[in-house]
Formats: sequence, structure tokens, C-alpha cells
Amino acid sequence: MSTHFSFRSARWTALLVVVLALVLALASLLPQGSALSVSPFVVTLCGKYLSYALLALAVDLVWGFAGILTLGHAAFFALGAYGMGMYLTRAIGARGVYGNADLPDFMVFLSWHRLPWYWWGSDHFLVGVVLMLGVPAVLAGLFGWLAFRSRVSGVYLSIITQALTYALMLAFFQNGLGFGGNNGLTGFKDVLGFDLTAPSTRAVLLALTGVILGAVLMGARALMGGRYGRVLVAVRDTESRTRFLGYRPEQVKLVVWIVSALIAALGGALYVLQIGIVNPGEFAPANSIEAVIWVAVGGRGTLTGAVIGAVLVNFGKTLFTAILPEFWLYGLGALFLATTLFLPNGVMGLLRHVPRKRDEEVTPEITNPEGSNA
Amino acid sequence: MTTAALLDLRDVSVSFDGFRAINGLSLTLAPGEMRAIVGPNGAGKTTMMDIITGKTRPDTGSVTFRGHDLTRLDEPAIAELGIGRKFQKPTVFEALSVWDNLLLALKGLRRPHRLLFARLTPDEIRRIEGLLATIRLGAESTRAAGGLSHGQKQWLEIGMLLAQEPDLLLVDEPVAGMTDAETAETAGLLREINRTRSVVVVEHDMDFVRALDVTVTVLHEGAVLAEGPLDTVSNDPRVIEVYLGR
Amino acid sequence: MRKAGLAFTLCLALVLGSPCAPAGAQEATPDPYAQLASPHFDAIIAGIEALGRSGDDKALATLQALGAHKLMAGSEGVYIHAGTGLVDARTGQQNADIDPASLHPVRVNNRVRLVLATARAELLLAQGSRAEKHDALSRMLTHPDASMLPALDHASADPANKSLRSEFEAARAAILLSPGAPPVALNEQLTAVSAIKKTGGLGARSLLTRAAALEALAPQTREAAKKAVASIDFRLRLWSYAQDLFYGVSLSSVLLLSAMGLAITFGVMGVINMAHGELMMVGAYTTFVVERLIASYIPALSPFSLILALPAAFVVSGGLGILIERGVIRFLYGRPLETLLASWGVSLILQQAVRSVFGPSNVAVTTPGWLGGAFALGGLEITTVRLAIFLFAIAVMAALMLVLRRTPLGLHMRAVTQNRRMAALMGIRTARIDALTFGLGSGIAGLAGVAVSQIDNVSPNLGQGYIIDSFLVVVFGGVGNLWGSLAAALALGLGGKGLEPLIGAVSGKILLLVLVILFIQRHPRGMFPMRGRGIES
Amino acid sequence: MTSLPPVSRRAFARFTLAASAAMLAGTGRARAAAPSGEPIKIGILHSLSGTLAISEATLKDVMLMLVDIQNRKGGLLGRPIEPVVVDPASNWPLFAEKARQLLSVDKVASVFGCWTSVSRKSVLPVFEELNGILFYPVQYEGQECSRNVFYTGAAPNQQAIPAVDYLMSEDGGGARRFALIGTDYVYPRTTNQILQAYLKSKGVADSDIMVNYTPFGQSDWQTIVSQVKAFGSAGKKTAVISTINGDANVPFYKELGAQGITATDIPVMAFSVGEEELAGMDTKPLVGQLAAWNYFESIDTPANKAFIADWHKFTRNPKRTTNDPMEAHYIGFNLWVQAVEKAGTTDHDKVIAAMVGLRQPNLTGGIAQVLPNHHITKPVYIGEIQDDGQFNVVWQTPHEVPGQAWSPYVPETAHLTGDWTAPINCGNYDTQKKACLGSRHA
Repeated sequence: MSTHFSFRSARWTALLVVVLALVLALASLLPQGSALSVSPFVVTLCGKYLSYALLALAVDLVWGFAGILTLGHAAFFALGAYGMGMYLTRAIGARGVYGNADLPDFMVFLSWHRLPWYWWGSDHFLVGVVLMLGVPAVLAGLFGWLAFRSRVSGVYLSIITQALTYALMLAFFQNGLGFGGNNGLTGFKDVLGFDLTAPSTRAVLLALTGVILGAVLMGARALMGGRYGRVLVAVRDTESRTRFLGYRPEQVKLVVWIVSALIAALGGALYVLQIGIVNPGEFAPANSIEAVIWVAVGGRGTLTGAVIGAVLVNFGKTLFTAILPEFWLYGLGALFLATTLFLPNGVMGLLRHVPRKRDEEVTPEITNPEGSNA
Repeated sequence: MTTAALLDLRDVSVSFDGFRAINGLSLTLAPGEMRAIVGPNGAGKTTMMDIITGKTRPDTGSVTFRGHDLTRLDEPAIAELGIGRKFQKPTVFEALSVWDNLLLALKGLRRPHRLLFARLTPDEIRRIEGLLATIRLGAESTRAAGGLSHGQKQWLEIGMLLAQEPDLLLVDEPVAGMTDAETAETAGLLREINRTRSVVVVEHDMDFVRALDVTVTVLHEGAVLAEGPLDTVSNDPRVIEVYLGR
Repeated sequence: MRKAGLAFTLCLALVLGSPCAPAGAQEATPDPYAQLASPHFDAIIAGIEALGRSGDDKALATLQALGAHKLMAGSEGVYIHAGTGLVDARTGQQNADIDPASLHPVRVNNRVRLVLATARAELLLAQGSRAEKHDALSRMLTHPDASMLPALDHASADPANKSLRSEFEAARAAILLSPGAPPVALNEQLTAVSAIKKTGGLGARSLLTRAAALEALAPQTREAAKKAVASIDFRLRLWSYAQDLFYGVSLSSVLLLSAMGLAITFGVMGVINMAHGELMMVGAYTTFVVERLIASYIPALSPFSLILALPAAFVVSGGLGILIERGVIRFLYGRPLETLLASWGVSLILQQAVRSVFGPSNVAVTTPGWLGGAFALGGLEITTVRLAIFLFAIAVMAALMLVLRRTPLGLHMRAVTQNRRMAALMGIRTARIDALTFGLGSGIAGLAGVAVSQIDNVSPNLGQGYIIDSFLVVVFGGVGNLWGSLAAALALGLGGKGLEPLIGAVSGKILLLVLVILFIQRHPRGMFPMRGRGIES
Repeated sequence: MTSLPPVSRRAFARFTLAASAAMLAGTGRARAAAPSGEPIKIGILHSLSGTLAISEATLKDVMLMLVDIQNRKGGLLGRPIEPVVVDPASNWPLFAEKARQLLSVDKVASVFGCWTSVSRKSVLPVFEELNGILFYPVQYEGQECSRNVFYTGAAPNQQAIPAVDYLMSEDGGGARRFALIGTDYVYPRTTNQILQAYLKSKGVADSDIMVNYTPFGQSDWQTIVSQVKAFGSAGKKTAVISTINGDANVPFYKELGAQGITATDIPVMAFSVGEEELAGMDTKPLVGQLAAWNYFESIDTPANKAFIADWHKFTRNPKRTTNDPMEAHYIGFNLWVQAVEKAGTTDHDKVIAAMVGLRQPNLTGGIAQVLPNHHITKPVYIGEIQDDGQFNVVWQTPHEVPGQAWSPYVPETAHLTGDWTAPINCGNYDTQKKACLGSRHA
């Protein structure tokens, strides 16, 4: 049950994630063929899972703790990815197909003559970081401020988050926007001078992703375990009551919303570093829904569950798109059905059935996104 | 006299979809006063509370609290001015422990960016423990509030109200569903509270109102029907008509 | 038939490199019937033109057969595929000796089709009924050909054609203003311009634009043509606003249709039904299956298979809906957001199931003849199928209103959604009502699927294209309020089509989405919020 | 014709196909008795789910068939070929992931796959990094020339330019006004850019060219079709050149039919509409509309007939159509088989080196030769849609056209060439500066 203290395990998960990522990263640097070595394929794959886990954590923060069912979080993930992608694209420099140091290939291709203003400075890594975190944060801030201020909630909020990511997807598909249209950004060479295809770079990136995920987990745990987390849960369950206590739910929610967007953006940036491509498909509403499903599978409001869910579902996807390519969608569909029907608290709920103090005989899971409305 | 009033409602009206819930209501509360509001269902008691706490905006009329115009403020601002409210149906944060419920209600931190890095102070611990003793839930402090009995929830909510340290408490049917003993204890508690704060109690239970022994305001169809000591009021023919008529 | 076509293309392939043409092509005065059998388009065209000029009734029959894909070519000549057998086009005699397998269809390309239409018009003008003459004249008006002037003048002189006088004049005017026309007096040229201007529309605009650039015409004529174009343009622009309005209404009706089922399952029941699009898809596939079954078993009913598909789709999608409700959704009441996840799972399974059964490609759903084409309403071009969808949307909405307001089922539905416990106490079997309500919403999704099959792809991905818009319509309009959905569909449809000519379809859509987002920020419950306990309770 | 309704027959074929595919994937060795030893693995990287499955699932089937046929002929180098099928699920990053899996985990000898340009672009870095071989079977916008990719589909000069030539010819109607309608992505944008330059070089004025882009999956074409109609009313013969992508075509053509635009008035020349797409349409209102491809199912040659027969047999569906990208895979697969036999090994470098110059008869009676730029020679056909869902060839180029990687009509690439033979060995060689641009293929 989603009592407030069901995410104690996050500390151990964080430790585990960091250790595993480091071990894998190190093992990938062993000579290929030795018994313990790990192929670059596995490294990239793990990097992807961990980036997705960041997105799942972001979703868990707003859905599990603030009760905001977001159907548009992939937008922040994708914006983070685009921000990093812009830097990586500029880092290609004159090594593109057309050998044009000033313009990315796709702009040459479409006969652009000048870099659009919003690309200025993107060749500096720091500017890239500002773009990749700042843009999603500002967007989240603006959107959240408008939405929470006017008390948009529940399905209404869900649908407009979906509309947001859908609008962004349509916009980014347009070649006129200057982000490479359908193709997106790809063909990256290096980051801060390190060759992106080098095994050592890959290993470092995986380790970095692991460490960042661990740190975010710890941070989220501290945040949710603290006074703010309690207020958030209070807002989630009984928003109107908190107002009479003098809290401003819109501000409380806005903070977690922006923090969550930042985490998602971070995930996106790490994702693009390891996957090497970002395109408007990342904005697809289906991606956001999937992220919610990872959290549901893992166990909502548990932090650890988000990580488990993201890794588990994506591992399953990797596995079954390879061994049962014609039938894997049945499996995926059935998984969502089974989770909601039989595992309302996800894998974490299952784990917690292992005997534990029975003092948490509390209310049934509160799924009412509104909190109550008096 | 008006300047001395703590809470002053003047000629307040509000209607929903053409239904006049409050109709030219005027009410004045002196500092330190305890007032009982009675009235049949639909008399506008809860709507009046909603107006005072900012949940509902009146169509006309003025509402002032220590000189502040409440009609311009929203719920959190009014709460911070020092008006606390207890709902008819006990409304506590069920997923949080009793302790946490009180912690969140404690007067003090409200801004999210301060909350992010807030640490529990020894003073807060002391205050919470004091409250736990007052509301007799010391043994339950780590339990999730959702698991409390109905009466315990009522008490917890009163505790939360006290934690806010408001100047004015609005208490909506505090003894609904309580045993006689609990009712008597609650009356005692409210009188205790009234020593330092003003209180408005909305209640049906006449025994309880009698036990409070305060000025009674009778609401009917959104307006004040009668006001005065309980005995005077209960002999008013109009009140008898409203309560017993038809 | 197809085999013959293949055999013929083989010959064609050879022809393109080396000669494989019949010897007859070399003759001095070629036989038009033999020319039709040639693999060379030039020869075929020459043959058609010769037949057109011949004024012969057998020539007309031949050309009609060619237009209907019933003219077969053999080494000896061309044969008409009549119901009973092969008829020699030249003689009109039944010919039983020819082996149909040795024949191939006469080659046709767009140029041939153009010439064929002109030649047919020429023949019909002389031999056809009044209606056929009328058609021939309108053909000549839109596709003037200077070589037809003598035939036109000849027919025009016939007193029997008096009633078609203005049509004759327009056709003649069109020819006079087209390239290669014989020079005529300025006076006559100017009359021609005003006659064409009177016919109006894009056809007239096209003719006059060409005339304005034609060196052979007098400068005054060209000036007059230019002015006429400007005036037509002005008129067309005015009409184009009305046209955009029609497009907007038409888009709105598609949106409304696709959202109405959701307005029930989501709006009334609070189930965030992500499988809604897939229920539409099932409806569209049902249309396909019904059409195929009817084509195989009762071909006579084929033109009406679409009508028959409506109840079928309603039942299939509705039944599926009931199945989903009983199997999944009913365990999730009170947990609306989990219905989202579960129904998303259902949608994945349905998509893949359809992919497994029907294949991943599109399937062809035909548009019956009576739904095809367009008609003009003043300067408006009303496409029949769009009009039909508009009327259908209204009908479905009206029927739905009726069910909700006037039937016991509707009453029970409202009772259950408003106060489940009370309804149960009053003896309403809430579980049954839940299933039926969900079934109703799903069935309407199926109906929408039938409509959509007429204008869009029928593929396993069909549903994905409608789900977001459907939710937007329901939410924008106000959950639980059918009139709200109607208003939202109209706003989105008209807005989208109104913006499209100004800033393009995509930017228009993005702008619209942003506007909806901002609107919902201001009015968090949509345009027409439902009072009391709706989805939230 | 049997009386069995087509639906159930189709459904039946589906199931048996799925079953046989599973069998092939699992127990490929058991069926091929003759070849022995360690199987040679090839990767099949086509989406089986998601939006692209419409087009790509067929290509997976055709690859399974080609492998099956080759195995029955004794395999390759005496060893059986084993197909490794994966599903990139129409998701670009997943394409890259699956490519990496095929190359580094399954260690396949070559990969046949991808559909859209972006799917190819997303796997390209993987193939270059791991030195794999990709056969890409779809017509594309050109402007790319990787050492690790063999482009067996058409480059723009093998499809778009001849198609315009035809439209401007007398048989094509002598069009002088062109509406370029496309989906907003790189292939239509680049193709249209090339076409605009080409049309101008042919004396077509700017005002006689209309360009319009729509998003993927566009389903409401009312406004655009009416704009085209108005555009066509300027007294000049008007033609539409459509680079509309797959899914959006059906509603587009339905709207054309609904608004009464016929091929004789305004012909539409499509570059992405093949037999597979037509199978999902009611073609009666479309008769006479055009498509340009390098292969049509209706072309009657012994090789094509045999191929179609094999296809029907393999899929157990006598109605399954064939199309251009399928022929491209046929050519690509056989070229790869030849190259492996020539090199005597599946070693990627040796196979890549052996590829250039190989000749493989295509299905329409011509020869596909691998050029130094890793493109191939292809004939160009113009087909008219018939009411039976097939194309009737009305025009073809006299000879095969060699594919150009870099368009001479785009100023930035006019002086680029690709040549993967010594001494140039470069995908983007600047013929003016006599230098290899960029470091992509260092």
C-alpha cells in the first residue's frame, strides 16, 4: 500500500544500481572473449534501461507521490535528449557528410544558410547542459504553473499533458522547425572530445548513468521522506484539506513537477549519449503511457518500483522482440492487464507480501487523482 | 463596536444556480468569544463556513477578519491569517501517520522551497508531543491516520486545528458519531480551547450546545433567525416553528 | 483476363526494344479497328480518332466497349466482350471461333482515355439520346478540341437539338477560345468569353486563363478573358469560405463520431478507455469482412454492404466491449487511472490480433457507387461521402440522445452513474447496466469505424490515429456531456480547417492543441462542465 | 476461384505463414538437409509491429522465402543460411539497438532491413562502428553513401527524374504545371528539392510549381485536394507528383476520387504507392493514376513469373502481391550470395570488396550491377493503376539507369561522388577539391 514509508528500500536499490553499473562498465573493458567480459551491446542496453529508469523515477515522483497522472512526461525526456543532441550535433563539426563546420548536415541538406538563433552557443557543452535541463524545466514550470493554479486535475490534467507532448511531436516532425524533422539528430561523433563509439567512453557513460540514477534515487528518497514529501502525499490524498492548513497545493505540486521534469530531461540526455539518436518519435504519447506502465508494473510510489519496472519491462521488450517478434505485443498487452488486475501494487507489492510489520493496515490505494473534492 | 469585532459578516449573500444558500446574513463575533450555530439542514451553516474560509466567494456583502477583507483572499491565505477549520466529516491525511498529520499542521513552514530542506526541530517535537497528549493519541503516534477509529480521527483533526494555533476555530459538527462520554469530553476540550481562542461551533446536538453554554445563532434559509442564549432562543416561536413545524 | 494482360505486357516489353507490331500498321490507309489492336499508343489513338470521325454506330459501340474495359484485341482485330460471348467490333457479329485466351485488352493510357472521351462525345452528339448529347456537350465544354467544330456546327443546325441551344453555344465558345480554333470575328470572340464566364467554376477559369494567354486571339478578347478570370476568382474566393466551412463541418463530424463512443465509456462511466480507437478499428474491419462475405455469397446486395455493415459493426464492437467490461474493466471501478493501463494493454492485444488475422497491411474497403463522387451546390463542391458521414454523425448523436433520455436502459444508466448504491437498492442490476453501457459506447465506436473506413486506411494502426483527438474532444467539451462533445468537435473541426489555409495543417493543429491546453487551464472542466458528481466521484 | 470467402482464406494463410516462419526460424537446419556445418546467420531487421509493419512485414517474409530457396539449393559455401528475425517495432532507437544485437550478439554475416530513411540513418552509425553489411531495399532520397550499406532501392535519378520526363512527354499528357505533394520528412523534401531544380532546368516557371507538405498519417485531405484542383485550373496541363508516405495515401486517393479528380485531367505520379499499398484501396476511381518504380508485379518475364509463383507457394496465399522493395531484396540477397561465393568467406571486408561489379539478373529481364557507390543499376518503369489493383506498364527507360548517390541538382552535392574502390575509397569524394570530405569513412 502506498503509505508514506514504502520507499525505504530506495537506498539499497540506489546502492545496487551504482554497484551493478560500475561492475558492468568495468567488465566491458576486459578483453573481449574473456569469461567475465561484457559486450558493448549489453553495455548500451543497460545504459538505455538506466536512462529509462530515470524517466520512470520522474513519473513516479509526480504520479506516485503527487497523484498527477502524467501522460506527457516523455516530452521532458525528449527535450532533454534534444538539448544534448544539439550539442552532440554541433560537436560533429566539419566531419559531417558535407564537411560544413557551421551547419549540421540536415540543414545543409535542406539548403539552410544560417544557423537558427536557438542553436546559438549549442557547440559549448555548458550551453548544451543549460538547454537540455533549462528548456524542459521552463516548459514544465510554465505548464505546471498554469495548470495547477487553475486547479486542473485528474483526467483533465492527464489529457492536456498528452496534448502537450502530442503538439511537441507534431512540431518536431516539421522540418521547418530546425531540428532535423522526422530524422531527428543522429550521427554523433564524440562528447567533450571522447569518441562516443569507444568502449571506454561507453563504459564511463554507463557508470555515469548508474551513479546519476543512484544519486537521484537517494535524492528522491530524502525529498519524499522529508517534510516536503509528506506535504506532497497530503496534497495527493486530500488537496482541499491542505489548503485550509495554509499550504498552497499548486506551489507544492509545481515544485515536484519541475524536479520531475528535470530528472526526465537528465534521463533523456543520458539516453541520447548512449543510443546516439533522438527524433520526434520520442515525443509520441505512447512513450509517455509506457513510462507510466513501467511505474505501475514496478509499484507506484515506491521509487525502487519505478527502477525495477523500467528495467523489467524494457528487458522483456528486448528479449521478446528478438525471440518472439510476431507475438511479443500479446505478451506486453497481457503484462499490463495482469499488473492492473492482479498486482495493483506492482512487483513491489508482491515483494512486500513477504511478512512485515502489519501496522500499515491503512486505506485502500487512493487512486482518486483529485484528492477528494469536497 | 464593529472595530472591536474579530469576525464580521455583513449582509452576505451567495446563490448557486439560482438557489440562495446564504441570504443577507450578518454575524459578528467578538475576540475570545465562542459561538454555537444551529439550524436545520440546508440552513446555510456549511456554506457560511465555506465563505469564511475562502472556499466560496459571496456574491454580495463583506467578510472581515481583524480588519482583513476575507473575500479577497484564498484558503491558504485565510488559514495563515489564523482561521482554522475542522470539517464535518473528519478529514485527516490517511496515508500519513498521526505524528505526521500533526507535523504538517504545525504553525510555521508553508512555502514549498523551505519545506524541501526542512529538518525537524526540538521545538516542533515538543509541540507535537504536547498535542498528542492533549488529544490522547500518544500511543497511536506512528500509526497511519487512516487506521484510526472515527472518534480518534475527530480528535486528531482537532489536534491538527490546535497545531495551527489559529485565533479563530471553525468547528463543524465535532461530536457527530461520538459516544456520550466522548461528547462531554469534547465539550470540555472546546471550552478549554476557548480560553485562548475564538471558536465557532456548528452543531445539531442540542445537549452538546447546552453543555457549551454560549451564545447561539439560529440560521434559517441562509439568514439569522434568532440569536441569544440557548434558553431564550429555544423559546422563540419562530425557532420552534422552523424546528418542529410542518 | 489477368493472364492475357501479362502475356500482352511481355509483347509490350519486346515492342519497346524491337518491333513486334502487326504488319497492318504499315498500310497506307490504316484500318481503325486494326489500329486499336496495336501495342502502340500512337496507332491506337489514330484509330480512335478515325472511329470518332466516322459517325458510324458500330464505331460508337466499339468506343463504348473500350471505355468499359470490354474491348479485347487479337491478331485479327478487336472484339467486344458481350455478356454472351465475343462480338467482332467491325462487323457486329458474334464470333465463336476466337479463343478468349488469345486476346488481350486494348492498351489504354491517359492520353488514350482523353482522346477516347472526345471521340465518344463526337459520336454521341450525332447519335445519342438527349441526355447523352448533353453529356457530350459538357465534355466538349471542359475539353474543347478544335477538330470537333464541324461536327458541333452540324449537330447544332439540327432542329431536334433546339432544346440544347445554350449548351451548344457554350461548347462552341470553348472551342473558339482554345488553341487551334479557326479565327473568327472579334465580336464572336467576346461573346464566347462571356458565354464561358457564365458557366462559372474552375472549368471556366481554366479555359479563360488559357485564352488570356493565347496569341491567336485578339488583344481585346484576351483582355476580356483576363477580366472574366478575375471576376470568377472573386466569386470562387467567396465560395471558398463556404467550402472551408463545409470541410470544417465534415472534419467535425468525423471527430464527433469518433468521440461519441468515448463520451459514453469515458464520459459517462469514467473508464479511461485507451482501447477505444481499437474498437473503431474492429468496426472498420467488420465492414471489410461483411463486404467480402456479401461479395462472395450475395453479390446482388454488394452496393448495400456498407449499410449491412452498420449493425454488424455495432454488434461486433459492442460485444467486444461487453467482453472487455466483464473480463477486465469491472474489476477496476473506482480506479479510473488503472483502467487506462489495462485498456492500453487491451489495445495492444487487439492491434496485434488484427495484425495476425488480417495481416499488417491495409485492407481495401470499397466505397459504394452511390457514395462516390461529388456534386456542386452553387460554387460549393459537396463530396457525397463527407455529406453522408455528416448526416450519419447527426443520426448517431440523435439516436444516442434518445437512448439516454427516453429508454429504460438510458434511465438506468444515468441512475447507476449518478448513484450506484442507490440504484442497486432500487433493484437495478448495476453490473448488467455497466456491461451494457460499455457495450453501447463500444458499439458506437464500431459505427464510427464503419464511417471512417470510407475515408481512411483500414489497418491495424487505424485506432491510434483517432484516440488522442477523441479524448481531446470529450475533455474539451466537458466530460459527461454529449452536447459538449458536439461543441468541442465543431470547434476543433472548424478551427482546424479554418487555420489550415492560413498557416498549414500541422501548424494549425499545433496551435489548436495549445489553445485547447490554455482553455482547459482557464476552464478546468471543459466547455460544458457537468454539474455534480461526474467522473470524479 | 473457390467459394471460400477471401477473408478466412487470408486468415488461414496468415496463421500458416506465421507457423512456417516460426518453424523456419527455429528449425531452419532441419529443413535444409543438403547443406551442413555451422549455419551462416543473416539478420532481418524489419518492423513487425507498429506503424511500419504495414510495409515491412512483407519484406521479412520475402527474406525468409529467399533463404528457404537458397537452402534448398544447397545453402551457401555448403553451409545452411539461418535467418535471425528481430522486431524493431517501428521505433528508430530500437532499430539501432536491434542492429547492434544482430551484429554483436548474433554475429550475422549481413543484415537485410530498414524501411524509412530515418530507420537507416539510425542504424548507420552502428553498421559503420561494427563494420557490418546492410542491404537497404527501399527507394530513398540519396545524399548518402556508406561503405557498409548497399542501396538496392532507387536513388532519385532512378525514379523521380524519369517520372517527370514521362509526365512532360506527349504520352504522359505534356504536363507544364506541377503540384509536388509530400509527407514532411527527408525523402519528399530532398526529392522535391531535386525535382524543383530539374523542372526549372526544363523551363518550368516557379509559379507553375506548387509544393505542399503534410504530416505523417494525414487523414483529412479535403483542403489540399481542393487546392490542387484550383491550381490545376490555370489552363495548363497539370500533374501531381506525390511523395506521400504509405498510410496517408489511402485517404488521399479516396479524397481525389471523392472530389472527382481523374487521371486524365490531373494525373498523380506517386513514388511510394506500390502493389502492396493498392491492395488496401478500392482502385476503381484511381484507374490511370501513375506510379514510378523499378519493378511491377505485372511485368511478364519468366524470372518474375517464377518469383511470384514461389511467393504464392511460400505464403500459401495466391493473392499476395509482390512489389518493388521485394525485388530489391531479391537482388540484394542474390548479390550477397554471389559475393560470399566469390570471396569464399562471409568476412565483411572481403564481401564488401567482392560486391562492386557483381551482376545479378533482376526480375524484369535486365541486369542489376553493383556500382562503386554501392548503388545498383535499375530500369525505370511507369505504371498506370488498373482496376484490378495492378499496374499496367506504359513506359520504361530503354536501359538500366545507374544510381547516383549524390544529386547533381542540389548545389551542395553537385560535385560529390561516392566510390568505394581503390584509389578513391570514399563515400563523399569532392571531385573539385579532389578530397574526401569529412571523416566518416576514414
